[in-house]
Amino acid sequence: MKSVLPVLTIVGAIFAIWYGAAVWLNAPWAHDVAARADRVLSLPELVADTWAQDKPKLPAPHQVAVELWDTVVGKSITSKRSLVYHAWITLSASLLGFVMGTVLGFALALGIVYNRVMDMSVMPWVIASQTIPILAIAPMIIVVLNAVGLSGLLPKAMISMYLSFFPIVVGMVKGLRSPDGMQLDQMRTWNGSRMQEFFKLRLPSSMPYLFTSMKIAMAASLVGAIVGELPTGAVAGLGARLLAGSYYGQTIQIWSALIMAAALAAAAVALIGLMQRVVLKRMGLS
Amino acid sequence: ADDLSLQLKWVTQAQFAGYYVAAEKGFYEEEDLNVTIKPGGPDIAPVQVLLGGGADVMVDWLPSALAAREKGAPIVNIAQPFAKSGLMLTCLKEHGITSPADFPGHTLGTWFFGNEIPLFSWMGKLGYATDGSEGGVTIQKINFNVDPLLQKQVECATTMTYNEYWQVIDAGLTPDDLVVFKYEDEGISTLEDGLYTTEEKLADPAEVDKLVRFVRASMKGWKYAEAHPDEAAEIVLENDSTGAQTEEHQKRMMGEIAKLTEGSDGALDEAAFQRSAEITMEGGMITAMPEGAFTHDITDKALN
Amino acid sequence: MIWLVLGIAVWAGGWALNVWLAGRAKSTATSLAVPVVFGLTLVVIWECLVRGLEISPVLLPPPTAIGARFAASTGVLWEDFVQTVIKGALSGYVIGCLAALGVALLADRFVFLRRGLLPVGNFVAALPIIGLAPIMVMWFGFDWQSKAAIVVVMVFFPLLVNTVQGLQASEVMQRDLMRTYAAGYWTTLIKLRLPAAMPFIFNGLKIATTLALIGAIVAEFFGSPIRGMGFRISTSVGQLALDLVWAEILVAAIAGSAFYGAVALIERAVTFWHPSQRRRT
Amino acid sequence: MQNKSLASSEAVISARNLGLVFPTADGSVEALKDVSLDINKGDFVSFIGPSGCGKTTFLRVMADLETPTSGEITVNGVSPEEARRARAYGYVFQAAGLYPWRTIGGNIRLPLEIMGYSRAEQAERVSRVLDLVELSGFEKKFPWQLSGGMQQRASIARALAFDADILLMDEPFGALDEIVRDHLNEQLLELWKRTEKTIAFVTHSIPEAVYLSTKIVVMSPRPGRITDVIESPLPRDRPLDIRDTPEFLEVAHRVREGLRAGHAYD
Amino acid sequence: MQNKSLASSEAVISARNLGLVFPTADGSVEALKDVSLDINKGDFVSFIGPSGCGKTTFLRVMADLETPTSGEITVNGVSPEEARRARAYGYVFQAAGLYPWRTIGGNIRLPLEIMGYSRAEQAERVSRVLDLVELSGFEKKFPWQLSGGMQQRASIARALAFDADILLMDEPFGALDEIVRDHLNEQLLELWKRTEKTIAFVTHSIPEAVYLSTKIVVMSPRPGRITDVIESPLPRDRPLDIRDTPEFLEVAHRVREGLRAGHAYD
Ligand SMILES: Nc1ncnc2c1ncn2[C@@H]1O[C@H](COP(=O)(O)OP(=O)(O)OP(=O)(O)O)[C@@H](O)[C@H]1O
Ligand SMILES: Nc1ncnc2c1ncn2[C@@H]1O[C@H](COP(=O)(O)OP(=O)(O)OP(=O)(O)O)[C@@H](O)[C@H]1O
Ligand SMILES: Cc1ncc(C[n+]2csc(CCO)c2C)c(N)n1
Ligand SMILES: [Mg+2]
Ligand SMILES: [Mg+2]
Repeated sequence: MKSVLPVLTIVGAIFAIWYGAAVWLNAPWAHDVAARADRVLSLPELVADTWAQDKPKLPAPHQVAVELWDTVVGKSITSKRSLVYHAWITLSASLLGFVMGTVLGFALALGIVYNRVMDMSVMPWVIASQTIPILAIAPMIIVVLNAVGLSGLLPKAMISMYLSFFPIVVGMVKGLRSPDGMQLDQMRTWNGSRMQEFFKLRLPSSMPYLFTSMKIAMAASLVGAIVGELPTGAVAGLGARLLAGSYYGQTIQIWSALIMAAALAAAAVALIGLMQRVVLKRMGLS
Repeated sequence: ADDLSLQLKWVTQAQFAGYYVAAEKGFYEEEDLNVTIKPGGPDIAPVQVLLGGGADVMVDWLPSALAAREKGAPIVNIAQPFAKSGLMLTCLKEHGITSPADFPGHTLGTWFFGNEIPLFSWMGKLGYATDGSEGGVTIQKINFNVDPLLQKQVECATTMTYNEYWQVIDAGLTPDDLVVFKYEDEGISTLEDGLYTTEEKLADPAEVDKLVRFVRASMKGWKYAEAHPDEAAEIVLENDSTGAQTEEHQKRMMGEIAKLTEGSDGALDEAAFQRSAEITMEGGMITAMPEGAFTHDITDKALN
Repeated sequence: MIWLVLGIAVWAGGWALNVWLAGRAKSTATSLAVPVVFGLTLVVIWECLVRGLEISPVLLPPPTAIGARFAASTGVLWEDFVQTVIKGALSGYVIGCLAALGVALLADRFVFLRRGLLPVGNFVAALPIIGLAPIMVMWFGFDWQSKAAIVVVMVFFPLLVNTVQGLQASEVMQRDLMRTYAAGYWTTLIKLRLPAAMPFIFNGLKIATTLALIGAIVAEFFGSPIRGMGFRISTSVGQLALDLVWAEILVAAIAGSAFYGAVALIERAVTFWHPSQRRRT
Repeated sequence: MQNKSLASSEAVISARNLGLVFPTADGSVEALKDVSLDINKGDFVSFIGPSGCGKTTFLRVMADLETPTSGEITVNGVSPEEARRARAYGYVFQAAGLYPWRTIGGNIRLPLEIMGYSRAEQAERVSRVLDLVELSGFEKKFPWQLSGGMQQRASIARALAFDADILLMDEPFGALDEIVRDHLNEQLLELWKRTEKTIAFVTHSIPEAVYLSTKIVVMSPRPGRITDVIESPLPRDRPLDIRDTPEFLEVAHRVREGLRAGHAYD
Repeated sequence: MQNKSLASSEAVISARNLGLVFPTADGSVEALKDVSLDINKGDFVSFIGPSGCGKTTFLRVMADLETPTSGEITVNGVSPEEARRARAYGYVFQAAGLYPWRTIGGNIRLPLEIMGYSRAEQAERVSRVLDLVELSGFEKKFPWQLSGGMQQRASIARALAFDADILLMDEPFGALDEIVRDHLNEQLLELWKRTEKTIAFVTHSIPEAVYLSTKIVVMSPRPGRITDVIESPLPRDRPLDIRDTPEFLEVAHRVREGLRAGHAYD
């Protein structure tokens, strides 16, 4: 609760900059329109105009807020015009993808830490896999999955998984290797099995890394779901809203979808942060 | 009923009204078909979906279909509901462009989806370099919207008569502020929105029968849409699952689309095909004149 | 069928070879050979699958075709590489990482900022790039500047999160020592907290390398001059020139791995003391 | 205010009714209770007491690493915090606590860098203290390459490298063998006599406490408090064989008795 | 083969010409050189020597935590690795090394969990050893809530909680005061007599070494090697006041001389 004032201050500052930028970015258009009508805008007129354009370069915060209000609160959540409906479609895919990505990332990290061959061979290819522009192969993934009869949530979730497993692998390899020599030596003297070493030593020591990675993976996963929505034919979801908004130059719609997406990601990340605090506290680590 | 799925080339809009109307009005049902319409987008290559087995028929433009065919995709045009091209170049008058002679020194924005080909061959005919050098033009890749034109990042931009042009108008410009060059008028038009399927399907009589019924019902849908543009636009809106389309825009679009489908009964005009193929070749997208890229088989049967 | 059997055989053989290689004493040669063998195996399996299942080249071209196209288009590929990786990704990476470090430090220094900036920063960083890309193109133009801007936004969050976490990673006794020296904030930061944070920071830097590349490429899908890897990929998909698409992807993979590898090497040099780098023999 | 007057005018460290309670998940721990003590300038004070009686905690309070929950403490007439800011302390922690990314030399150089010694001075001091703790030749090694005792010596060297008026040493010689320990005891006494530092020293060795100190503070646990303060009758000059004199043995006996009293068994 | 015959038939640990060299960035360190030693079943062997002479390294070699670069070593007639796999060792490390995310009880329970003791047995043993090291009541605390000595005792308790034939203890009592130390010395002797464990014990205290051991190994550094092996003439039953007998003092004297020889000064 101590953070209310600071957050408000920062948000206030952002809004001020935002309104200013809206005037600045939208002014050329306003001047153009005025010039075509053989008019010259006074400053108040200019400001009023730049904050109320139909398809502004940068919509003013209140325009986005109104759009958000209309589409979140103003529509039944089952309506295709409701942003909640689209947000849920995206969120469900990214949550599923996040879970799958976390599991996959975890499994790979395990393999890398425990299997010498995997350690030496897999990592470079995991890295290479991440340099493939997902937007380029997403359509192929969707097509292939469609061909084998998978459609709907799963293909999108696969793309989310593809983006989110990487931070988990990188973080967990480091985390699982973070116990120091003495802690490992103790396990050796007790002749702990690999399972025991893992659950009783490596896993607990990796917790700070795990949560940090999960936060990044969650954000990546949402991006993945949105990317995955583009080649499914812009049917529904925040990605489809972004796309449609962009084809028809509806910047206000783009921004409200963006804000919604960011809010989802921020909420999910905050949730993970909460888990982190609870778990680390229970472990006596914070 | 027989299942059949159709992959569109673009998002749900009045450009595809005929199919939605046929579905909504029960024309497909009458033909004992159960048709699934899959919207497209910039990241969907319908050919891939078709070959991957995700669809039975696709909507595509001829240049890109011919290119795919040359790359080894055995696809064939089975019907051509669009008789005319809706592609044009729209310029802001304030930049002082009134005729093609004024192009040099300006930046022309185009989509790179195969759409750049006619533009390149046009510039070739006009004798302009396209690399931005002295006396030539600069070609800029733009996305599927008109922002670059409005924000003056380009001076002319590719638009469709039925879509982007009206977005420019909606943005507050009047037709007087604009200069348009229709590809139809400049002699560089290529065939748009045809229906394509694979050679494999055409070899199977049962599939052919399905396709015949599909084309017949689709053309019926198109003619209905032409006759009842407002109703067709409403149907499109209902089928738009993004909830992003507006009624005003779709109605206007339907009106423009009707002008393009007008006069086509679905049968491909071989002369238009020939011209389109030549332009495609001039643009360098294909290296040889295609063979077997279309069939009248389906439309012949459908129209009887 | 023959192709499929061959594929399985190659896979088994490659794995066996790697097990043998990994069992040998670790040297530069083996640690290079193992991933290469692994990759080659994958490539051969791919070729076998494409041929065995007769997959259309417009869906997935075989590696041989991609290789041939790669060899034939080095000029174009190089031009695209310079545009996207050097101009777009690299500059954005540097700016983004510096910004993230800066913000992390600011947030660390001023409680007020930490409370206010971190939640807002997380929020802003969570904006999906695909949505931001068109906007950045609108603001910064078609050329590499808008790509760099996207990359800045993309690499920002992972590094911020990691740095903030890392700055808390020093031990109590280590911090107490600094207190007894009455070391100021900056001294403590430079002598203790930054070094202790390095394992985390490099975590973020490594993840950011691949993000930077993806960001630069994807951003080009939304508007670019008529060169660049993203431009080539998106237009080639439209033209179904999938061999060129994969050749570009190959370039991206090589560039990305090299980039990641470089950062990992620096990491090894900087955090040599961390248990994860001090491997037991 | 009133307490100030009680303290000797020379008091460097003056604690009055100090108490410190650690809150923990299952009840609070009273680590210090009602602790009053004056340490004068130039004193060598040893703290001895059963494990867990609050010696470390008391040292930490002096160094402003822990805030007492009751009572008062002044250092050089000011609060521990001000004294800390004035860099009055050299602190040897109970565990070595070397920074793993710095070599032994680098670790010892650390406080010198912070306090702005010149490069030449740094090098000179590092080599001098390394010599003192017999680690010359290990300057370029990293902490994990050293044995436990060597790490501890490095940490002692680190605290001796700069000129703090007050040295707080928490079992600095615990991991050293008798010979090195004797040697370092002598060295430390010499340093103390030469520089007139005030030293607070925690040890578990009764002979060590008696040999080094001018004042021995015996503590007992739960709650941690002072049970005895013994002023040493020994002269400031102490050859090693002073440890066989009757005065020495008598003091040692008194300390042992005090210590025993704090324990449950016997 | 040839070595085997040299070893006493009862030898639990038998080292022949052991050598261990650590490669480091600036030259290699010879931590052990030409070390030969037999430890018989039921022996209590103390290792004493200047800091850095290789005591810890030798213990680690016995426990298969370090691989010798030359020479041979067998434990119970098999390699250290096999012995480790048979869970022959309890090891008390020089630093406490408790897992920070486990409570004291949880840390002590850890090896018991790993070795598959039943829940009831675990609880019983934890409370028994906590009692032994006088930490009852601290079971639910986390390591960082304990004083240094308490952490060390917890780590001793952890090694005593399960039944290993061989106990390797690296300066277990370094951070404890004399009284607790005496008490734990007695307890350890008792445990040893009762269970016939074989114990290898590193210490810096000469009296402690003499009091506890049947055999005292004196080592000297650079390179680390054994300079003297002293068989204790003391009986197995040792009341605390045996430390005042002439035999005791004589052994202590011999150890001190051996130790002094390994040092540079004097
Ligand atoms: N990992 C390592 N890398 C390099 N050198 C090492 C390493 N571990 C120990 N050494 C060196 O080996 C020598 C013996 O170390 P060891 O820890 O066995 O000493 P020790 O007898 O236990 O000393 P102490 O009483 O101080 O604990 C030392 O000189 C030390 O510097
Ligand atoms: N951070 C903490 N949280 C809770 N309790 C603590 C904390 N630090 C110390 N204690 C408790 O305070 C008491 C005194 O601890 P302190 O470290 O001062 O003992 P000590 O006299 O230095 O013992 P030793 O000789 O074993 O080092 C102990 O009972 C310990 O458990
Ligand atoms: C070869 C080719 N195929 C499809 C489209 C996609 N498309 C069809 S109509 C239209 C305008 C927007 O309504 C767009 C973008 C294209 N441009 N070029
Ligand atoms: Mg202590
Ligand atoms: Mg040691």
